[in-house]
Amino acid sequence: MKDAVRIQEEDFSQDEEITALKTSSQRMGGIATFLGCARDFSEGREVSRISFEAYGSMALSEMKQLRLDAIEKFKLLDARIVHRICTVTAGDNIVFIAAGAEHRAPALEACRYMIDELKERVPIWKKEITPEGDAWVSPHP
Amino acid sequence: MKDAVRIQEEDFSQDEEITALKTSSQRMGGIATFLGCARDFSEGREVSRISFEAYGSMALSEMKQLRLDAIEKFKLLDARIVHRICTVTAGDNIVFIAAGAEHRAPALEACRYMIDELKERVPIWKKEITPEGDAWVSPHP
Amino acid sequence: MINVLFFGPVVERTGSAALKIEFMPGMTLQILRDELAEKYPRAFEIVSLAAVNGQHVRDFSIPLIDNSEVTFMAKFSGG
Amino acid sequence: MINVLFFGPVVERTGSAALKIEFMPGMTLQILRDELAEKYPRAFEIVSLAAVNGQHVRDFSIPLIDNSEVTFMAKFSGG
Repeated sequence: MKDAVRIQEEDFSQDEEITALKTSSQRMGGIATFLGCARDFSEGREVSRISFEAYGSMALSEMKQLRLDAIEKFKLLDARIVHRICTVTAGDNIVFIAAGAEHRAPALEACRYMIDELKERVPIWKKEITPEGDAWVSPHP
Repeated sequence: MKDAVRIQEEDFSQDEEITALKTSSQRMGGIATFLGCARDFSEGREVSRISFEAYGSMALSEMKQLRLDAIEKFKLLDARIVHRICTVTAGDNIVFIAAGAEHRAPALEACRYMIDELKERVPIWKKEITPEGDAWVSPHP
Repeated sequence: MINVLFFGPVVERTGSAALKIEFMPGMTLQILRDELAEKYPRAFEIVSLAAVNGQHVRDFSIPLIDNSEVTFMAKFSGG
Repeated sequence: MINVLFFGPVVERTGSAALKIEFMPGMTLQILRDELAEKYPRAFEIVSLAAVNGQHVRDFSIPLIDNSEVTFMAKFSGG
Protein backbone atom coordinates (compact mmCIF):
# COMPACT_ATOMS: atom_id res chain seq x y z
CA MET A 1 0.00 0.00 0.00
CA LYS A 2 1.21 3.51 -0.79
CA ASP A 3 2.28 5.84 2.03
CA ALA A 4 -0.43 7.99 3.59
CA VAL A 5 1.61 11.15 2.85
CA ARG A 6 3.37 11.54 -0.46
CA ILE A 7 4.94 14.04 -2.85
CA GLN A 8 4.98 12.63 -6.35
CA GLU A 9 5.12 13.56 -10.00
CA GLU A 10 2.48 11.13 -11.23
CA ASP A 11 -1.30 11.44 -10.89
CA PHE A 12 -3.19 9.59 -8.17
CA SER A 13 -6.47 7.68 -8.03
CA GLN A 14 -9.07 8.73 -5.50
CA ASP A 15 -10.59 5.26 -5.46
CA GLU A 16 -7.20 3.83 -4.55
CA GLU A 17 -6.61 6.44 -1.83
CA ILE A 18 -10.05 5.91 -0.30
CA THR A 19 -9.62 2.15 -0.35
CA ALA A 20 -6.28 2.57 1.45
CA LEU A 21 -7.84 4.98 3.96
CA LYS A 22 -10.66 2.56 4.74
CA THR A 23 -8.32 -0.33 5.55
CA SER A 24 -7.31 1.39 8.79
CA SER A 25 -10.72 0.95 10.44
CA GLN A 26 -14.13 -0.67 10.06
CA ARG A 27 -15.61 2.12 12.18
CA MET A 28 -15.17 4.84 9.57
CA GLY A 29 -18.62 6.32 8.91
CA GLY A 30 -17.57 9.53 7.15
CA ILE A 31 -14.78 10.33 4.71
CA ALA A 32 -14.27 13.89 3.52
CA THR A 33 -11.89 14.71 0.70
CA PHE A 34 -10.57 17.81 -0.97
CA LEU A 35 -9.10 17.73 -4.45
CA GLY A 36 -7.27 20.77 -5.79
CA CYS A 37 -7.14 21.02 -9.59
CA ALA A 38 -5.50 23.28 -12.14
CA ARG A 39 -7.80 25.95 -13.56
CA ASP A 40 -7.48 27.54 -16.99
CA PHE A 41 -7.98 31.04 -15.61
CA SER A 42 -6.48 32.77 -12.60
CA GLU A 43 -7.22 36.37 -11.67
CA GLY A 44 -8.50 36.95 -15.20
CA ARG A 45 -5.38 35.70 -16.98
CA GLU A 46 -5.42 32.63 -19.19
CA VAL A 47 -3.13 29.95 -17.77
CA SER A 48 -1.73 27.28 -20.07
CA ARG A 49 0.16 25.25 -17.50
CA ILE A 50 1.11 25.36 -13.85
CA SER A 51 4.41 24.06 -12.57
CA PHE A 52 5.30 23.31 -8.96
CA GLU A 53 8.54 23.35 -7.05
CA ALA A 54 9.01 22.09 -3.47
CA TYR A 55 11.62 22.11 -0.76
CA GLY A 56 11.11 18.37 -0.88
CA SER A 57 12.45 17.06 2.44
CA MET A 58 10.81 19.82 4.49
CA ALA A 59 7.55 19.68 2.52
CA LEU A 60 7.22 15.95 3.18
CA SER A 61 8.00 16.26 6.88
CA GLU A 62 5.55 19.18 7.25
CA MET A 63 2.84 17.17 5.48
CA LYS A 64 3.47 14.17 7.75
CA GLN A 65 3.25 16.38 10.83
CA LEU A 66 0.11 18.05 9.50
CA ARG A 67 -1.55 14.64 9.08
CA LEU A 68 -0.67 13.70 12.68
CA ASP A 69 -1.91 17.07 13.96
CA ALA A 70 -5.25 16.61 12.17
CA ILE A 71 -5.65 13.03 13.43
CA GLU A 72 -5.10 14.20 16.99
CA LYS A 73 -7.11 17.43 16.80
CA PHE A 74 -10.20 15.88 15.18
CA LYS A 75 -9.88 12.32 16.55
CA LEU A 76 -9.67 10.95 13.03
CA LEU A 77 -9.37 7.25 12.31
CA ASP A 78 -6.98 8.04 9.47
CA ALA A 79 -5.95 10.74 6.98
CA ARG A 80 -3.99 11.01 3.73
CA ILE A 81 -2.25 13.87 1.92
CA VAL A 82 -0.81 13.66 -1.61
CA HIS A 83 0.74 16.59 -3.51
CA ARG A 84 2.00 16.42 -7.06
CA ILE A 85 5.19 18.25 -8.02
CA CYS A 86 5.26 18.53 -11.79
CA THR A 87 3.77 20.60 -14.59
CA VAL A 88 0.00 20.32 -15.04
CA THR A 89 -2.64 21.68 -17.41
CA ALA A 90 -6.25 22.71 -16.83
CA GLY A 91 -8.29 20.01 -15.13
CA ASP A 92 -5.29 18.08 -13.82
CA ASN A 93 -5.10 17.00 -10.19
CA ILE A 94 -2.68 18.85 -7.92
CA VAL A 95 -3.40 17.97 -4.31
CA PHE A 96 -5.54 15.40 -2.52
CA ILE A 97 -6.58 15.42 1.13
CA ALA A 98 -8.71 12.77 2.81
CA ALA A 99 -9.99 12.55 6.38
CA GLY A 100 -11.83 9.55 7.80
CA ALA A 101 -13.73 9.62 11.10
CA GLU A 102 -16.56 7.80 12.83
CA HIS A 103 -18.94 10.66 12.03
CA ARG A 104 -19.18 13.27 9.32
CA ALA A 105 -18.55 16.51 11.23
CA PRO A 106 -14.92 15.81 12.29
CA ALA A 107 -14.11 14.37 8.85
CA LEU A 108 -15.36 17.52 7.10
CA GLU A 109 -13.72 19.88 9.57
CA ALA A 110 -10.38 18.06 9.44
CA CYS A 111 -10.39 18.12 5.65
CA ARG A 112 -10.79 21.88 5.66
CA TYR A 113 -8.14 22.26 8.38
CA MET A 114 -5.61 20.21 6.43
CA ILE A 115 -5.95 22.07 3.13
CA ASP A 116 -5.90 25.45 4.90
CA GLU A 117 -2.84 24.50 6.95
CA LEU A 118 -1.07 22.90 4.00
CA LYS A 119 -1.13 26.22 2.20
CA GLU A 120 0.41 27.94 5.25
CA ARG A 121 2.95 25.36 6.36
CA VAL A 122 4.20 23.36 3.39
CA PRO A 123 7.04 24.81 1.29
CA ILE A 124 5.68 24.44 -2.22
CA TRP A 125 5.56 27.17 -4.87
CA LYS A 126 3.41 27.46 -7.96
CA LYS A 127 4.40 29.06 -11.27
CA GLU A 128 1.73 29.96 -13.80
CA ILE A 129 2.78 29.58 -17.41
CA THR A 130 0.64 31.88 -19.58
CA PRO A 131 0.79 32.96 -23.23
CA GLU A 132 2.25 36.27 -21.94
CA GLY A 133 5.03 34.59 -19.93
CA ASP A 134 5.66 32.79 -16.65
CA ALA A 135 4.97 34.12 -13.18
CA TRP A 136 5.41 32.73 -9.70
CA VAL A 137 2.17 33.03 -7.79
CA SER A 138 2.02 35.25 -4.72
CA PRO A 139 -0.71 34.11 -2.38
CA HIS A 140 -3.13 36.74 -1.15
CA PRO A 141 -1.87 38.33 2.06
CA MET B 1 -22.19 9.92 -18.69
CA LYS B 2 -24.19 9.00 -15.61
CA ASP B 3 -26.73 11.43 -14.15
CA ALA B 4 -25.43 13.91 -11.58
CA VAL B 5 -28.09 12.74 -9.08
CA ARG B 6 -28.86 9.05 -8.70
CA ILE B 7 -30.38 6.44 -6.43
CA GLN B 8 -28.95 3.05 -7.22
CA GLU B 9 -28.33 -0.40 -5.81
CA GLU B 10 -24.79 -0.85 -7.15
CA ASP B 11 -21.59 0.71 -5.83
CA PHE B 12 -20.07 3.81 -7.46
CA SER B 13 -16.54 4.88 -8.34
CA GLN B 14 -15.27 8.17 -7.00
CA ASP B 15 -12.78 8.50 -9.83
CA GLU B 16 -15.66 8.18 -12.29
CA GLU B 17 -17.81 10.71 -10.43
CA ILE B 18 -14.97 13.24 -10.18
CA THR B 19 -14.14 12.84 -13.85
CA ALA B 20 -17.80 13.49 -14.68
CA LEU B 21 -17.91 16.50 -12.35
CA LYS B 22 -14.81 18.01 -13.95
CA THR B 23 -16.23 17.85 -17.48
CA SER B 24 -18.62 20.69 -16.66
CA SER B 25 -15.89 23.33 -16.34
CA GLN B 26 -12.17 23.95 -16.83
CA ARG B 27 -12.34 26.61 -14.10
CA MET B 28 -12.87 24.15 -11.24
CA GLY B 29 -10.05 24.70 -8.76
CA GLY B 30 -11.54 22.91 -5.76
CA ILE B 31 -13.59 19.74 -5.41
CA ALA B 32 -14.85 18.65 -2.01
CA THR B 33 -16.45 15.28 -1.49
CA PHE B 34 -18.16 13.44 1.31
CA LEU B 35 -18.45 9.68 1.36
CA GLY B 36 -20.70 8.01 3.91
CA CYS B 37 -19.81 4.40 4.72
CA ALA B 38 -21.30 1.58 6.78
CA ARG B 39 -19.66 1.13 10.18
CA ASP B 40 -19.47 -2.11 12.14
CA PHE B 41 -20.57 -0.45 15.36
CA SER B 42 -23.36 1.99 16.11
CA GLU B 43 -24.09 3.33 19.58
CA GLY B 44 -22.11 0.44 21.04
CA ARG B 45 -24.05 -2.31 19.25
CA GLU B 46 -22.38 -4.56 16.71
CA VAL B 47 -23.97 -4.10 13.30
CA SER B 48 -23.71 -6.89 10.73
CA ARG B 49 -25.49 -5.20 7.85
CA ILE B 50 -27.43 -2.04 7.11
CA SER B 51 -30.35 -1.98 4.72
CA PHE B 52 -31.95 1.09 3.18
CA GLU B 53 -35.44 1.85 1.99
CA ALA B 54 -36.49 4.99 0.10
CA TYR B 55 -39.64 6.71 -1.07
CA GLY B 56 -37.92 6.56 -4.43
CA SER B 57 -39.66 9.18 -6.56
CA MET B 58 -39.67 11.79 -3.80
CA ALA B 59 -36.12 10.98 -2.69
CA LEU B 60 -34.81 11.50 -6.22
CA SER B 61 -36.67 14.78 -6.73
CA GLU B 62 -35.52 16.08 -3.32
CA MET B 63 -31.92 15.16 -4.14
CA LYS B 64 -32.16 16.94 -7.51
CA GLN B 65 -33.57 20.05 -5.85
CA LEU B 66 -30.89 19.90 -3.16
CA ARG B 67 -28.17 19.84 -5.83
CA LEU B 68 -29.68 22.90 -7.54
CA ASP B 69 -30.04 24.70 -4.20
CA ALA B 70 -26.36 24.08 -3.39
CA ILE B 71 -25.20 25.19 -6.85
CA GLU B 72 -27.12 28.44 -6.47
CA LYS B 73 -26.29 29.10 -2.81
CA PHE B 74 -22.54 28.48 -3.12
CA LYS B 75 -22.08 29.47 -6.80
CA LEU B 76 -20.80 25.99 -7.60
CA LEU B 77 -19.67 25.01 -11.06
CA ASP B 78 -21.26 21.58 -10.58
CA ALA B 79 -22.35 19.06 -7.94
CA ARG B 80 -23.25 15.37 -7.75
CA ILE B 81 -25.23 13.26 -5.25
CA VAL B 82 -25.43 9.45 -5.31
CA HIS B 83 -27.23 7.33 -2.69
CA ARG B 84 -27.29 3.56 -2.66
CA ILE B 85 -30.48 1.74 -1.71
CA CYS B 86 -29.54 -1.83 -0.88
CA THR B 87 -28.06 -3.89 1.95
CA VAL B 88 -24.46 -3.11 2.86
CA THR B 89 -21.84 -4.42 5.27
CA ALA B 90 -19.05 -2.64 7.19
CA GLY B 91 -16.83 -0.52 4.96
CA ASP B 92 -19.31 -0.38 2.06
CA ASN B 93 -20.16 2.92 0.43
CA ILE B 94 -23.61 4.41 1.13
CA VAL B 95 -23.73 7.99 -0.08
CA PHE B 96 -21.47 10.22 -2.16
CA ILE B 97 -21.58 14.01 -2.41
CA ALA B 98 -19.29 16.14 -4.56
CA ALA B 99 -19.11 19.90 -4.96
CA GLY B 100 -16.89 21.68 -7.49
CA ALA B 101 -16.15 25.40 -7.39
CA GLU B 102 -13.51 27.85 -8.56
CA HIS B 103 -12.07 28.02 -5.05
CA ARG B 104 -11.90 25.69 -2.09
CA ALA B 105 -14.07 27.48 0.50
CA PRO B 106 -17.41 27.27 -1.36
CA ALA B 107 -16.70 23.67 -2.43
CA LEU B 108 -16.06 22.60 1.17
CA GLU B 109 -19.03 24.54 2.55
CA ALA B 110 -21.40 23.24 -0.12
CA CYS B 111 -20.33 19.66 0.53
CA ARG B 112 -21.20 20.00 4.19
CA TYR B 113 -24.49 21.75 3.36
CA MET B 114 -25.55 18.97 1.00
CA ILE B 115 -24.88 16.07 3.37
CA ASP B 116 -26.54 17.91 6.29
CA GLU B 117 -29.60 18.81 4.17
CA LEU B 118 -29.80 15.35 2.62
CA LYS B 119 -30.31 13.87 6.05
CA GLU B 120 -33.13 16.35 6.75
CA ARG B 121 -34.93 16.41 3.41
CA VAL B 122 -34.55 13.11 1.61
CA PRO B 123 -36.99 10.28 2.48
CA ILE B 124 -34.62 7.39 3.09
CA TRP B 125 -34.63 5.08 6.11
CA LYS B 126 -31.90 2.89 7.51
CA LYS B 127 -32.35 -0.47 9.23
CA GLU B 128 -29.51 -1.94 11.25
CA ILE B 129 -29.27 -5.71 11.18
CA THR B 130 -27.47 -6.93 14.31
CA PRO B 131 -26.89 -10.36 15.85
CA GLU B 132 -29.68 -9.43 18.34
CA GLY B 133 -32.19 -8.53 15.62
CA ASP B 134 -33.15 -5.75 13.23
CA ALA B 135 -33.95 -2.17 14.15
CA TRP B 136 -34.93 0.90 12.15
CA VAL B 137 -32.66 3.77 13.09
CA SER B 138 -34.12 6.85 14.78
CA PRO B 139 -31.95 9.87 14.12
CA HIS B 140 -30.98 11.99 17.09
CA PRO B 141 -33.54 14.72 17.72
CA MET C 1 -59.47 7.65 -3.75
CA ILE C 2 -56.47 8.81 -1.75
CA ASN C 3 -53.42 6.60 -2.18
CA VAL C 4 -51.64 6.36 1.14
CA LEU C 5 -48.06 5.07 1.25
CA PHE C 6 -45.97 4.01 4.23
CA PHE C 7 -42.22 3.29 4.34
CA GLY C 8 -39.61 1.62 6.51
CA PRO C 9 -40.24 1.95 10.23
CA VAL C 10 -43.88 2.98 9.68
CA VAL C 11 -44.70 -0.07 7.55
CA GLU C 12 -43.34 -2.24 10.34
CA ARG C 13 -46.11 -0.82 12.55
CA THR C 14 -49.00 -0.57 10.03
CA GLY C 15 -48.33 -3.97 8.49
CA SER C 16 -48.98 -2.61 5.01
CA ALA C 17 -47.10 -0.29 2.68
CA ALA C 18 -50.09 1.06 0.72
CA LEU C 19 -53.75 1.79 1.44
CA LYS C 20 -56.61 3.24 -0.55
CA ILE C 21 -58.83 5.61 1.43
CA GLU C 22 -62.18 6.88 0.14
CA PHE C 23 -61.90 10.55 -0.81
CA MET C 24 -64.45 12.87 0.81
CA PRO C 25 -65.05 16.48 -0.22
CA GLY C 26 -63.53 18.85 2.34
CA MET C 27 -60.94 16.28 3.41
CA THR C 28 -57.78 17.86 4.75
CA LEU C 29 -54.43 16.26 5.48
CA GLN C 30 -55.26 16.59 9.19
CA ILE C 31 -58.58 14.74 8.80
CA LEU C 32 -56.85 11.91 6.93
CA ARG C 33 -54.07 11.82 9.51
CA ASP C 34 -56.52 11.57 12.42
CA GLU C 35 -58.48 8.81 10.68
CA LEU C 36 -55.32 6.77 10.09
CA ALA C 37 -53.84 7.51 13.53
CA GLU C 38 -56.94 6.04 15.12
CA LYS C 39 -56.51 2.89 13.05
CA TYR C 40 -52.72 2.63 13.50
CA PRO C 41 -51.89 4.35 16.79
CA ARG C 42 -48.46 2.70 17.18
CA ALA C 43 -47.39 3.74 13.68
CA PHE C 44 -48.41 7.34 14.23
CA GLU C 45 -46.34 7.53 17.41
CA ILE C 46 -43.29 7.75 15.11
CA VAL C 47 -44.84 9.72 12.24
CA SER C 48 -43.38 13.21 12.16
CA LEU C 49 -43.42 14.19 8.49
CA ALA C 50 -45.94 14.12 5.65
CA ALA C 51 -45.79 14.56 1.90
CA VAL C 52 -48.52 15.02 -0.69
CA ASN C 53 -47.63 13.96 -4.23
CA GLY C 54 -43.97 13.79 -3.27
CA GLN C 55 -43.79 17.31 -1.77
CA HIS C 56 -43.08 18.00 1.88
CA VAL C 57 -46.17 19.45 3.58
CA ARG C 58 -45.95 21.20 6.92
CA ASP C 59 -49.40 22.78 7.02
CA PHE C 60 -51.83 19.93 7.75
CA SER C 61 -54.88 22.16 7.16
CA ILE C 62 -54.44 21.98 3.37
CA PRO C 63 -57.37 20.39 1.55
CA LEU C 64 -56.63 17.15 -0.29
CA ILE C 65 -57.53 16.57 -3.93
CA ASP C 66 -58.97 13.28 -5.15
CA ASN C 67 -56.35 10.77 -6.39
CA SER C 68 -53.52 12.37 -4.39
CA GLU C 69 -50.61 10.28 -3.12
CA VAL C 70 -50.14 10.91 0.59
CA THR C 71 -47.29 9.66 2.77
CA PHE C 72 -46.90 9.80 6.53
CA MET C 73 -43.27 9.28 7.41
CA ALA C 74 -40.93 8.68 10.34
CA LYS C 75 -37.85 10.90 10.64
CA PHE C 76 -35.38 10.19 7.86
CA SER C 77 -32.18 8.28 8.53
CA GLY C 78 -30.49 8.14 5.15
CA GLY C 79 -27.01 9.35 4.26
CA MET D 1 29.91 26.08 6.29
CA ILE D 2 26.26 27.03 6.22
CA ASN D 3 24.35 25.51 3.30
CA VAL D 4 21.86 28.06 2.05
CA LEU D 5 19.03 26.92 -0.23
CA PHE D 6 16.63 29.01 -2.30
CA PHE D 7 13.49 27.86 -4.09
CA GLY D 8 11.04 28.96 -6.77
CA PRO D 9 10.42 32.71 -6.85
CA VAL D 10 13.51 33.43 -4.72
CA VAL D 11 15.87 31.50 -7.04
CA GLU D 12 14.53 33.59 -9.89
CA ARG D 13 15.91 36.64 -8.11
CA THR D 14 19.16 35.21 -6.65
CA GLY D 15 20.14 33.36 -9.81
CA SER D 16 21.28 30.35 -7.79
CA ALA D 17 19.50 27.67 -5.78
CA ALA D 18 22.32 26.88 -3.33
CA LEU D 19 25.17 28.78 -1.70
CA LYS D 20 27.85 27.91 0.81
CA ILE D 21 28.50 30.63 3.39
CA GLU D 22 31.45 30.55 5.77
CA PHE D 23 30.29 29.77 9.31
CA MET D 24 31.38 32.25 11.99
CA PRO D 25 31.03 31.67 15.74
CA GLY D 26 28.16 33.74 17.14
CA MET D 27 26.36 33.77 13.79
CA THR D 28 22.59 34.10 14.15
CA LEU D 29 19.89 33.63 11.55
CA GLN D 30 19.47 37.42 11.52
CA ILE D 31 23.18 38.02 10.78
CA LEU D 32 23.07 35.53 7.91
CA ARG D 33 19.86 37.06 6.61
CA ASP D 34 21.30 40.58 6.63
CA GLU D 35 24.46 39.43 4.84
CA LEU D 36 22.45 37.73 2.10
CA ALA D 37 19.89 40.53 1.85
CA GLU D 38 22.69 42.96 1.10
CA LYS D 39 23.93 40.69 -1.69
CA TYR D 40 20.44 39.88 -3.08
CA PRO D 41 18.19 42.81 -2.20
CA ARG D 42 15.52 41.97 -4.83
CA ALA D 43 15.27 38.38 -3.61
CA PHE D 44 14.84 39.42 0.00
CA GLU D 45 11.97 41.77 -0.92
CA ILE D 46 9.85 38.63 -1.25
CA VAL D 47 11.45 36.53 1.50
CA SER D 48 9.02 36.18 4.40
CA LEU D 49 9.82 32.78 5.91
CA ALA D 50 12.93 30.92 7.01
CA ALA D 51 13.74 27.35 7.97
CA VAL D 52 16.79 25.80 9.62
CA ASN D 53 17.37 22.12 8.91
CA GLY D 54 13.85 21.84 7.52
CA GLN D 55 12.13 23.39 10.56
CA HIS D 56 10.19 26.65 10.44
CA VAL D 57 12.01 29.34 12.46
CA ARG D 58 10.24 32.51 13.51
CA ASP D 59 12.82 33.84 15.99
CA PHE D 60 15.72 35.12 13.90
CA SER D 61 17.90 35.69 16.98
CA ILE D 62 18.68 31.96 17.27
CA PRO D 63 22.36 31.09 16.90
CA LEU D 64 23.28 28.93 13.93
CA ILE D 65 25.30 25.73 14.21
CA ASP D 66 28.03 24.89 11.69
CA ASN D 67 26.86 22.73 8.77
CA SER D 68 23.23 23.79 9.13
CA GLU D 69 20.91 23.92 6.11
CA VAL D 70 19.20 27.31 6.01
CA THR D 71 16.43 28.39 3.66
CA PHE D 72 14.93 31.81 3.09
CA MET D 73 11.58 31.44 1.40
CA ALA D 74 8.82 33.41 -0.32
CA LYS D 75 5.25 32.83 0.85
CA PHE D 76 4.09 29.35 -0.10
CA SER D 77 1.62 28.85 -2.93
CA GLY D 78 1.11 25.09 -3.03
CA GLY D 79 -2.14 23.19 -2.74
